[in-house]
Amino acid sequence: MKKNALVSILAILLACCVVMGCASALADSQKQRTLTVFNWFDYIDEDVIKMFEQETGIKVTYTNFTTNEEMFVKLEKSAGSYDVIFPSDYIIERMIKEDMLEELDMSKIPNAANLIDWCKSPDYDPEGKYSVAYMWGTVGILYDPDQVDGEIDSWGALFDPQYKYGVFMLDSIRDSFGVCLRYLGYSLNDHSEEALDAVKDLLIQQKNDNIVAGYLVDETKDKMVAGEAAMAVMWSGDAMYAIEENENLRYVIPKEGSNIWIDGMCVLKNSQHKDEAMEFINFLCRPDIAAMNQEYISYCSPIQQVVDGYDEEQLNQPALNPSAETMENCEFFHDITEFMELYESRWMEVRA
Amino acid sequence: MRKTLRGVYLGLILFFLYSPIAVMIVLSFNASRSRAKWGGFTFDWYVRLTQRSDILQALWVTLTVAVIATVLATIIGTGAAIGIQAMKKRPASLILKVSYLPMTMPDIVTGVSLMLMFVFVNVPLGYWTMVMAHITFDTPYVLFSVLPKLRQTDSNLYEAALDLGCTPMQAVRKVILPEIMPGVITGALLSFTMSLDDFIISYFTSYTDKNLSMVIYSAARKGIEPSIYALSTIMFLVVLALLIVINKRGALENVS
Amino acid sequence: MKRSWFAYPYSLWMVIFTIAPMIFVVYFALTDTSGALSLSNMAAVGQETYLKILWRSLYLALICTVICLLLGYPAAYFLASKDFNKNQTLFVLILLPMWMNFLLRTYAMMSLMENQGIINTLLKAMGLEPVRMIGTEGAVLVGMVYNFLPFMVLPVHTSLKKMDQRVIEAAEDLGANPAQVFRRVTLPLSMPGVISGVTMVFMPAVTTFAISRLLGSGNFMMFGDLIDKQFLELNNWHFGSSLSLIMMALIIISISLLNKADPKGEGSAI
Amino acid sequence: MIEDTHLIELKGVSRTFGTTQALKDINLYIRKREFVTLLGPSGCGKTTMLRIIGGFEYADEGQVLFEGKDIANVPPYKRRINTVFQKYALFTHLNVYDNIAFGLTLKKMPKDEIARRVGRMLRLVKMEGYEKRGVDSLSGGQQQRIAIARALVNEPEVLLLDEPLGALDLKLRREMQLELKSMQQQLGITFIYVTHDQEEALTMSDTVVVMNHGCIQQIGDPKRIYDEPKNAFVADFIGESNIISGVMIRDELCEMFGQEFPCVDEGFAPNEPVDIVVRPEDVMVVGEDVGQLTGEVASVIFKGVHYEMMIRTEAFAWKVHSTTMQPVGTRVGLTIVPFNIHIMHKAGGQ
Repeated sequence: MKKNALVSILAILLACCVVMGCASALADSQKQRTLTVFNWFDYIDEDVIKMFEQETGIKVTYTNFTTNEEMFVKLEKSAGSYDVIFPSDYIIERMIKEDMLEELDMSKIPNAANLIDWCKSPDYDPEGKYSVAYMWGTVGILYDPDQVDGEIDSWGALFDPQYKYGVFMLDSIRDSFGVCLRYLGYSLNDHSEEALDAVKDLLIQQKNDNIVAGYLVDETKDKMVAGEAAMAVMWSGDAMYAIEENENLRYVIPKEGSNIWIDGMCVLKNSQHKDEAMEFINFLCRPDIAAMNQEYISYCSPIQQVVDGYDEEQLNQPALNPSAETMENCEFFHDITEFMELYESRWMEVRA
Repeated sequence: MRKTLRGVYLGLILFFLYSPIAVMIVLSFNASRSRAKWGGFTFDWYVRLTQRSDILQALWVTLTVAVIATVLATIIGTGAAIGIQAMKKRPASLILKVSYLPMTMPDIVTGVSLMLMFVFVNVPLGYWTMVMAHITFDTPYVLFSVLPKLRQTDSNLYEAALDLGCTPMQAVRKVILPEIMPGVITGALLSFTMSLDDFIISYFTSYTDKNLSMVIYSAARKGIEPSIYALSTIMFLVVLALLIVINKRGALENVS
Repeated sequence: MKRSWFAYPYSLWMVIFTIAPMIFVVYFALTDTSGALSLSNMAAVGQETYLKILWRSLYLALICTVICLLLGYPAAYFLASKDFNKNQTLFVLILLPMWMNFLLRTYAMMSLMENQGIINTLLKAMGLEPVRMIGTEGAVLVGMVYNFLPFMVLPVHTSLKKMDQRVIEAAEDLGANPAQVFRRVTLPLSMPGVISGVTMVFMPAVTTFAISRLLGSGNFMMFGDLIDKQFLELNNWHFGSSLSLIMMALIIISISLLNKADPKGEGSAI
Repeated sequence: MIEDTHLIELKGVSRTFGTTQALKDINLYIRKREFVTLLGPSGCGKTTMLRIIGGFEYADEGQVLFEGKDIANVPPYKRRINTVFQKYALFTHLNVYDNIAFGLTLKKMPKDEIARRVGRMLRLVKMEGYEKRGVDSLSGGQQQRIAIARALVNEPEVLLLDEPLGALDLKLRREMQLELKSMQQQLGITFIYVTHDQEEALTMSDTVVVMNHGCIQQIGDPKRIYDEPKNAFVADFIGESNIISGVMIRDELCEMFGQEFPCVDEGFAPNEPVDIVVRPEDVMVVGEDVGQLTGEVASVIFKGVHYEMMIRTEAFAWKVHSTTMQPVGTRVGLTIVPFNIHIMHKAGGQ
């Protein structure tokens, strides 16, 4: 009897599969419009996706990545899987070079006109043909004033041995190297062996001095909120999020200068759903949607109407609205793929 | 006295194994987001769970992948066991040795090797590659749960069925299958559990579609959100239920 | 149609999804990006950086295995002894965590061990100094032991339970006191289970990834993390394959050694 | 031969497992150099009794005395008693030599002394040359011998054997029975032997203890047990018998099927209902007209030495052993001499 029951359970499960298979086949035959979005982890208000699906009837598969490098690998190795992607500036530069991106049909993205000016024609995509900015931000230090001496204004704090296990570094090659390069007075895009060796020594010294609490990416913001460490290298938006959760925390872009970046939205050349993709990009550029996203993920939106809506407190927040001179002191990453091996081998030495 | 000491020791081991789980269950009802203080009892995190589309989507992926993989693995694995039983010693032992591979290889190697192949033959890594990977690691579990049962049955059974006028398919369906059913069901349950639980192989063989484990991995990176505790609590109870069923069948110790 | 044909779909499946992928690993490991045969990636594994990571993995896995053995053997022994062998629930309880998603378990561990986590909160409440656990090697080790302990208990318990109780009585009868019975009879006879347990703990421990990241805060990269990084971050698939090949070789060597030690496969469980 | 000292004595021993009482108030003594067999169907408590003597079980009530001293608190490894286990319980991780030497190495005996004793044992059990073999590679009979050697090498006062021949085939079993008996006589130690095979018990023992349901039914030498079973259970269990419900009319006269039979038993109450046992070989087949009873041959089976016939009389089907065959359907007479009629109290008393 029991045996029969289990057999019938199996049979039911099998039947479910068949039905499911049919259903999906049916859906395909009805030309259900679909779209696969490949975005950073925790980088959109999920409600926005639901709204998009409701408004357009397009079924969105939403999937995410943690670093630009991971995204690039997955794009390259699983061609045809994705439609809309959200790469950062230097990766866009690389993808344009490698002819991976579809030229955008701006007539389908009228809302791109809402972009603030300096985001309309960034130097990685001077004519704005391949990408529309989604968010921008900076890299700085998020710190807990209770756990540090006075105010922090230099990258040097990251290497101060008094902060025992007090510093979270970013597990992201270019960000971690970039921070050090600026601290040592080099350009963010320097790839001379001399500069990179100096960075490597600095990072190894930092590790050996037991300053590093960990090399993490997304988890740092929560850890900072919980007071797990004195400071962390952090992207401005994550810092904003953390500050909203724990008002005590402060974000600073050190005086040595830092990285400013833009994450764009692009459509892949091998995408099967280009129209849907552009529709999605246009949707995200709608001021009300952009505001929702800005609210949710706390990064700086490049949409003019969103910026206009900032209140006093937001305007005074360096993570959201850095001063003009600070921005002047910041630099974009550029594509240096051919030199990445120099970075990687040194990074592995640091991490090993 | 001796029994008490031993009981205390086992108690400590259980404490070690369960205190994190207990903490998790308690925190899933904690109104405060902080894990260090109790903010009152709430079901909010469970409600929130039902609103998280990524988790619901992942749940759907996990369940369907597990079901499809289990059904196919059960069919393929049972057939394999029946076939191997009838083979000569050498080819049989060769197949068995190869079958041990996915069971003994570290998951990461299995995952990476499948990923390499899928990429090489240009298959987009998503739902269906995940299904195929799951079938691959599930099937040996079915095979090794069915084989012992098959060995217990009379080896002349199949011949007897043919002798009495069955076609080979009928012989398998009407005579052998009923005999080995307990093994087949055990294998299917094991497969299902393995599929539900898999992270590493899925992580490498699917880029676009994520199962629960992969979402948990992402979530763990983001930081601790009590709705994940709620999810853990539910999954713990599901596994508990599954395991009770498997254990009732006395399968845990028979699978070798 | 012969009965052995029923195994053909499976055989085909194994060729395509087990053997072929392994061949791809070997192929990638022995070629460079241009597709030409090259040993440079294999040779690169020998660099100090990677040996350091390999060594750390082996050493952490070894300590983890030893701790699991020391904690797990008595547990399995007590569970199989007359005192508790009637208690099936207890046994299931010890095994249950094995079937629970290891990420969830690790996640739970994480919330216990953070600086502001539960253990430290309790310590502070008792007026003691908080201890830094997360981000240390110790935390990674605790996480590994926590995850893999049931994998030791299960096979040891199985082999102890399979043991004929009369053999133990025979030893007592021949004049062995309890300690001698254990050392001269129980332990040697449970060796297959121990070996199987060591395999089931050591193998996944060497290749574990994610645990070191979640509990070690990324401070202690292990071999599994390294492979993950090569494939999904640094896009260096050939080198990643070389690392995987080394891993495969290590495993195959250990398995064949173990097969020698336990030719009948008596200790195998699950 | 057998000394008259009580080497082992059980006094009022009881043991209960859960709700089943395995042993009920057992009183028994075993003399030095005696070959005692505990005989009974499975579940009768004989193995439990052996295990209590060996120290693997304890008695809930009563005492076990060894040379007059209570050994309840002496663990098995300190008792001068060794056991040959049911399925031998050999150590599969050790070879033949190390199995036998196991007990001696524990006593930290010098190596050469161990070698000498093991060699002697191997000779005794006729297994010379097998020292280095793994025990798994031996046949059942060989394993049996090793198990005996492993126990005997420790020169115990008492050897306990728990159905040691159960797994062997009939021919080998017969051989081993004789060998065991001769070993026992040669070594002059006490054997306590558990079996459910009555033939084995009768062949080897000095004393047979018949047990059922945790109680001793009868203690005695084999001949006595066979010829004078104390009750219907013993009669039935030991050899084949015809058991008839009857009445003891007075001394030396009983009644079966309403017919009077002279017998030799005395001391029953007048008209006491009794069980009457007649062995099949004691029923004599005679001419139809001269027998005490008449019947018809219902079946005949050839048993090698004799024929076993079922002879149906009016009220009872008699089992009869005879060297001459009567064809089925023949009407015959049956006669039983008084000496071969065994009268027993109805079951219930001991």
